[in-house]
Amino acid sequence: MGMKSDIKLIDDNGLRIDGRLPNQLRPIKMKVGVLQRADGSAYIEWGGNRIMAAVYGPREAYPKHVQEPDKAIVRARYSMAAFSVDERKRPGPDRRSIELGKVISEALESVIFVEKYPRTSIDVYIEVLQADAGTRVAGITVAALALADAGIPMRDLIVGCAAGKVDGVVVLDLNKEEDNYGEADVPMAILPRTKEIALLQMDGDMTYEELKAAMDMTFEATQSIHKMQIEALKRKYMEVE
Amino acid sequence: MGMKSDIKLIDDNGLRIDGRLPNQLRPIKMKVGVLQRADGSAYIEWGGNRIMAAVYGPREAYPKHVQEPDKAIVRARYSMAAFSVDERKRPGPDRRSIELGKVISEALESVIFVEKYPRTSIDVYIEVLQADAGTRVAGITVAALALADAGIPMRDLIVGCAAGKVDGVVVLDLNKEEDNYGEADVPMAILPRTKEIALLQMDGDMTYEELKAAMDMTFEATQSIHKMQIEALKRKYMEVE
Amino acid sequence: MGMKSDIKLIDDNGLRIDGRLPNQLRPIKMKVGVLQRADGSAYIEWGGNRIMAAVYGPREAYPKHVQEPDKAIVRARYSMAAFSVDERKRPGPDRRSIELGKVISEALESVIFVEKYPRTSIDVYIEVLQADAGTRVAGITVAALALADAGIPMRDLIVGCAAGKVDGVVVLDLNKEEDNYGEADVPMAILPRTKEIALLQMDGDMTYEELKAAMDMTFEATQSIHKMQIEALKRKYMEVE
Amino acid sequence: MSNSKFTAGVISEMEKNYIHRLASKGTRIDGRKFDEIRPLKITKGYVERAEGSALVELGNTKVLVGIKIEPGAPFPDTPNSGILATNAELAPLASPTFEPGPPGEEAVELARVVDRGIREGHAIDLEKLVIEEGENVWVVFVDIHVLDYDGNLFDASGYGALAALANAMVPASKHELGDDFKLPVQHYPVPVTFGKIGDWMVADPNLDEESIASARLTVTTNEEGHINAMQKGLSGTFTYEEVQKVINMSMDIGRKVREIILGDSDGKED
Amino acid sequence: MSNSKFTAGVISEMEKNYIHRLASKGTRIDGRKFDEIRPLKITKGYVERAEGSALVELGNTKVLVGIKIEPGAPFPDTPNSGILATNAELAPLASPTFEPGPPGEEAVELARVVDRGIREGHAIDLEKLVIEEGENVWVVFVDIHVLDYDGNLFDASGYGALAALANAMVPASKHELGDDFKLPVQHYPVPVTFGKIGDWMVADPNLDEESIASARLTVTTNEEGHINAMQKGLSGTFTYEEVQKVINMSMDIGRKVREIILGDSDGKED
Amino acid sequence: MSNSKFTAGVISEMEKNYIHRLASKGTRIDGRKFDEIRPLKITKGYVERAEGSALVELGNTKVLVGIKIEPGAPFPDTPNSGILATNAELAPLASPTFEPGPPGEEAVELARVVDRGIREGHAIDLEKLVIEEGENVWVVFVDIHVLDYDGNLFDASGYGALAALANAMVPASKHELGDDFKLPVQHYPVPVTFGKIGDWMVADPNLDEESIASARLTVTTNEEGHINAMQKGLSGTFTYEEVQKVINMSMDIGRKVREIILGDSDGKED
Repeated sequence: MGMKSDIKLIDDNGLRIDGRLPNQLRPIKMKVGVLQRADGSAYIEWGGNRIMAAVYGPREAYPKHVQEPDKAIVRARYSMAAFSVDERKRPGPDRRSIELGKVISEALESVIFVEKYPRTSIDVYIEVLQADAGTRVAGITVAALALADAGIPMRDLIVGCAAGKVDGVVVLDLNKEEDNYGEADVPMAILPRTKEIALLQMDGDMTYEELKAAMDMTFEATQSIHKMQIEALKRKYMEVE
Repeated sequence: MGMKSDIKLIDDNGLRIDGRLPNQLRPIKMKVGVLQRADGSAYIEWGGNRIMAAVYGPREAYPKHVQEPDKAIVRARYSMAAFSVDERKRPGPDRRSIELGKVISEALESVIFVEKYPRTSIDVYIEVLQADAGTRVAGITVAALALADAGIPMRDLIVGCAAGKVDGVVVLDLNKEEDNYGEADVPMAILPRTKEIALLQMDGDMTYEELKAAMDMTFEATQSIHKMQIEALKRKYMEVE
Repeated sequence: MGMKSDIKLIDDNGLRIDGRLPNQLRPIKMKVGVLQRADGSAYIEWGGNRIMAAVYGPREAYPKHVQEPDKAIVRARYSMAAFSVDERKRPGPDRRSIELGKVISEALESVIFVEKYPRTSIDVYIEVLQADAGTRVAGITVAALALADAGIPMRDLIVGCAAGKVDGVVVLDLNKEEDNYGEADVPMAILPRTKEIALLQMDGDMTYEELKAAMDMTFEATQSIHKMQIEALKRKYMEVE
Repeated sequence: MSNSKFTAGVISEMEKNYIHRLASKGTRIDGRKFDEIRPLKITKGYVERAEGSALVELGNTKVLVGIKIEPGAPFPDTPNSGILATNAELAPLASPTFEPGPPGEEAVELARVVDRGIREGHAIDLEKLVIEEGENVWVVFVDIHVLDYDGNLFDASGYGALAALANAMVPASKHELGDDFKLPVQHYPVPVTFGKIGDWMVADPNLDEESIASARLTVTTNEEGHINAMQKGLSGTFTYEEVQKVINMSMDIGRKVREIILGDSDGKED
Repeated sequence: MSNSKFTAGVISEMEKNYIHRLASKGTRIDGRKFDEIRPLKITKGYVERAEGSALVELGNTKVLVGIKIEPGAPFPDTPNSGILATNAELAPLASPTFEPGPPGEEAVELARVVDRGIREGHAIDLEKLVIEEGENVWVVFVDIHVLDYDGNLFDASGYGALAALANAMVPASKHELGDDFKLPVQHYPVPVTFGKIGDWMVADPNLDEESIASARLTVTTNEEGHINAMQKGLSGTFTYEEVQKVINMSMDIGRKVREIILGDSDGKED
Repeated sequence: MSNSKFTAGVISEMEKNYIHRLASKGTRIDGRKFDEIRPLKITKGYVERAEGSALVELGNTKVLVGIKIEPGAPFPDTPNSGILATNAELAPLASPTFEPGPPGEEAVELARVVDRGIREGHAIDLEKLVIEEGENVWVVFVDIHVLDYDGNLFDASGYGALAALANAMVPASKHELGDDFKLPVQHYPVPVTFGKIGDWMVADPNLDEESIASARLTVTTNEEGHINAMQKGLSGTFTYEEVQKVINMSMDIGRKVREIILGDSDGKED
């Protein structure tokens, strides 16, 4: 957030540098069941993001001392391929990946009936193959599909989306340039049925009113993303039948 | 030891750069019971040193393969805060910290009735918050208080102190400049009742007579430091009553 | 392989820079039983290579989860001393050592009656004290002696040797300069009795005919190296009697 | 992963029910109101040799923050800016559940949340920390050292960082780069954390409360009432209304805390 | 150590016998002939922002290879040469037996075998990658990302690396070093791997076959029919004649695979 | 932590009593007197390609020390001084209790004790190792490789380091920095270690003795009879008188050992 720049992110017609309206999402494509070995898997293209998610479990948690006697543990691992970003990223987890893995794990756990599978782990691997801002919320969205594909019982199909502020305007779903040079970013994950908030982060500078506007925008967008999730699941399971 | 320098460490009146006599200690303050979570804790200011010690245990030793069937293991960890020294220290143990942890563990074990607590560990954490030479001996001194505060049965209240040689003169309790530019350093830990030596290291260049003088000086000083330990314990347990 | 250079590796008489004929081995010396603590040990000098091997086992494999219920696991560790090469090598395994440890483990396992010792490990430590090209094949050769010295039952005494191509000529047993500036290297490990191939790697550029010539040369050489192994074992066990 | 390292085995089912019952009656285990934080004491300059430092006592939680400032190369994409680097150590003396070793995910999250608060709130004017454009800038290391853990490290650490920065000097003379000068601190973004217990939101949860909270929300606001950072944690959820309520309460509490941080206490613990 | 990470618990004794019986009748569990590889599909340019990339599907095995190219200092002993650096990640999403963490010996062997094939086969003309002699050269990073593991990673990764290199551009303009240009690829050394099942050699073993193979041999040959690299694996052995047979079959298969790699497919998966 | 890695399970209660009984009669398990070290054989130049090397056999303990010398940048606070860097590897071939992996606390202590002996005894005249003040100096790497472990690594390693240094050449010509020259070794600080068994002090304890010793003391003295380093180990204690006695015996033994180190043996093991 907030690197100084002369780039004009909103033009005189109120359009963004990729031609979108403030409350417009980037193009999104989803596919369920893209890997053979995983218990569940899915793939998402969201703007320039390309992200794959795989789920293993419920399976006996290992090492044993991490087992919980009364529930499954949910372990999401967020990782970026070395070639996913402009400058090659050294392989292995950095501090950002570790934090994102933690908050994504907590968000996913909020929808899973973990008490059904004591002593097990549900491992969710989110691999960012190409990154274009908003990877954590796209990662949650695709992880939800992989969990459904793995047959994990959930109380809702969780959806991620972000809003933020660029050139003083509240906008939905920041792209890479907006993320780098904008003023604020608010990634969220929502339970579309109950509208509960399972992930919420924010950084930048926003008034209370701007923040509410951003959250409202995200709430609305998650409903349409949720529909795409349902469509993607139908495509997979109609093919199967 | 022994970096070349033009600094005069002993003036014409035989006084040291901080005005002390050769056999004079720096000011020392101790406080017992400074932390809530630890089973025992203490804090020491010794010259410019600020050191906190905490004790956990006896508790089941983990991982299991380190357990000893007939005694407790004593694990002291010596660590320096990143901001404790002039140039920021990278967090995490370096080789010096590892060695000091080992010799301090051995010294503390010499006074603890380890055979009373088979299969357990007694973990002693020594955190150097500000360093000013002599941290290992100050660390042992404050660790002894933390062990007492934790109620660990000991056959004596161990005391650490160092002597050395600067500008050809045998002196007690080196400060940072004396440590950097002096000719020898002899850190020791003593059992004040029996006068046994539980820790002894030395580096630099000393004749046999100089070394004996340094050891004599330290023996004498440990008796007065020991009195301060007793006072500190009294202050804590009088407040309690 | 294949660094550009003006060095002439084969002279006008067809001799190599160390005066050898194309199919001539460097001088080799072996000694069995050079260490006290190990269950078996051996030492080899092969050209400028100085390599020691030690065997521990069969012993209970640790950590437990690596145990195999129906056989021993064979774990060879290849490591180079920091001072074994021209430019000091940082201690600890690099990627090359890890790969060599893996292929050597597999080659050694091919001759050991692993099914006799379920749940155990047979640990083979190969320490390169001085390196001069061909360390992996010399390492296998000396490891075979250490295994025999440890009394591990084997169906053959495995032998390693390499051939390659330098200045367009197929040659046996490359030395350091030939390895650096030559065109191809083919390290192999052979079971001398059955002539089975237990290790085979190759890199460089060779025609099919050149490769066959190199393999033929190695097969022949391994027979004479095998005799030296037998002699070395005899020397040890005759001294004993 | 859940926050098991922080809270494992801390609290029994009975205590848990007790805390819930208290909450339903509008009170807390230590008698505080829902929007009341524990006694806060800040000792600036605790470690004299650091460029800045502060010992924070928030109830029984004790955190020491030290600042070191050294010259270094700027990042290639920000040649006109100093560097902020934040690190947190959950020293094993602070809790039986903290283990020696490299920072775990809890320490990483703590460091990153504190870092984001300072960075996104533009607490430091990093542009004033350039020595030579593109070549040499001041690097500000914020090291968080947790000494005693009784819950809510985010806030205690954030307060310590702000207080230590406010009291830090740039050691220019030591590096023969002119006179020492006060670190240019321009904003005071203050984090306030709430835990969700049942349907109640409690400010500055202590360890017992943290252990049974279903969700956690930290909101960092500055002296202009702007929001600079938020971080939700744990596997429970919030409603939109709950988030709004927490933001408003955080602003109120933040104002009071900012006064304490800016207070003139300066000296060592006695 | 054996290849237990790859195959642990994958196959039962009954299946094992079944595969052996099939082999004795000249066929395989998926109906292939001994010298027949699985369907191979290569999607070049799968990750547009990488300097080059290719998604390889070899049966159900799926590997993504991405190329990044950046300026860097040459090695002191090769001042006139660009640098090739190959890395492999066995991402845990690809198999229940792959674990998070630093690369194990399987990943290291995979990266090194692919690297040797490219390097010893002089696939890239590294001498054309010098920016300033002894000072600055192009570093070509080949990153292998395994996505779905159904056996024979060596070949899938090798094909992906070649295809990605063939489609890579050197990003000179981004670094103000002139116009972008095609990475100079001059040779196409193609690896082909055989597994030994009983006394039979089967090309491109799938996971079930890999689990019961006693030995494995990878032979890398180029368009001139030269051999550039070999790697034998597992604790079984080969006879001289078996090796010769494998080399010959590898050359034949390599020719066909090279055509597929050089094919003009270029674009994203649909 | 105790020295369990070195001695775990080495000796039974019966053997322990036996060694104590022998000590009470003035003798030791291998027939030595209390102040007698095991046979010492030093082979200098064992690894010809290292800049210096020595194989030490102290009874059955076998340690190889190699010296590498390379140009490098000096430390900022000592621009007029070469650099000494000491490392120790407890190679797993040397003992069933040594495990592969990064150096543990035993290896770290060993390296640091040997390093202090050399450094504080000013064995090397580091001021003669400056190539260009503040820019470039010779870095002397002392690498200790333990091959066979039968007790008392401190002394065996220390002797190996001194002998290897005494026989080392600075490879200036290789780096086009003039002619090679002998490494300037000016002092020979020799460590001698005693174990405390019951109330007896035994020199150069072997593995069995080390396993039952309650305390250990290493004293390093130079040719002028000055003391350069001491290191006490294990959880037992010494009296003042015992320390004095050990120092005196160490000086005596050190003198004899110094002669062996300075002896003209130079060549490979036969």
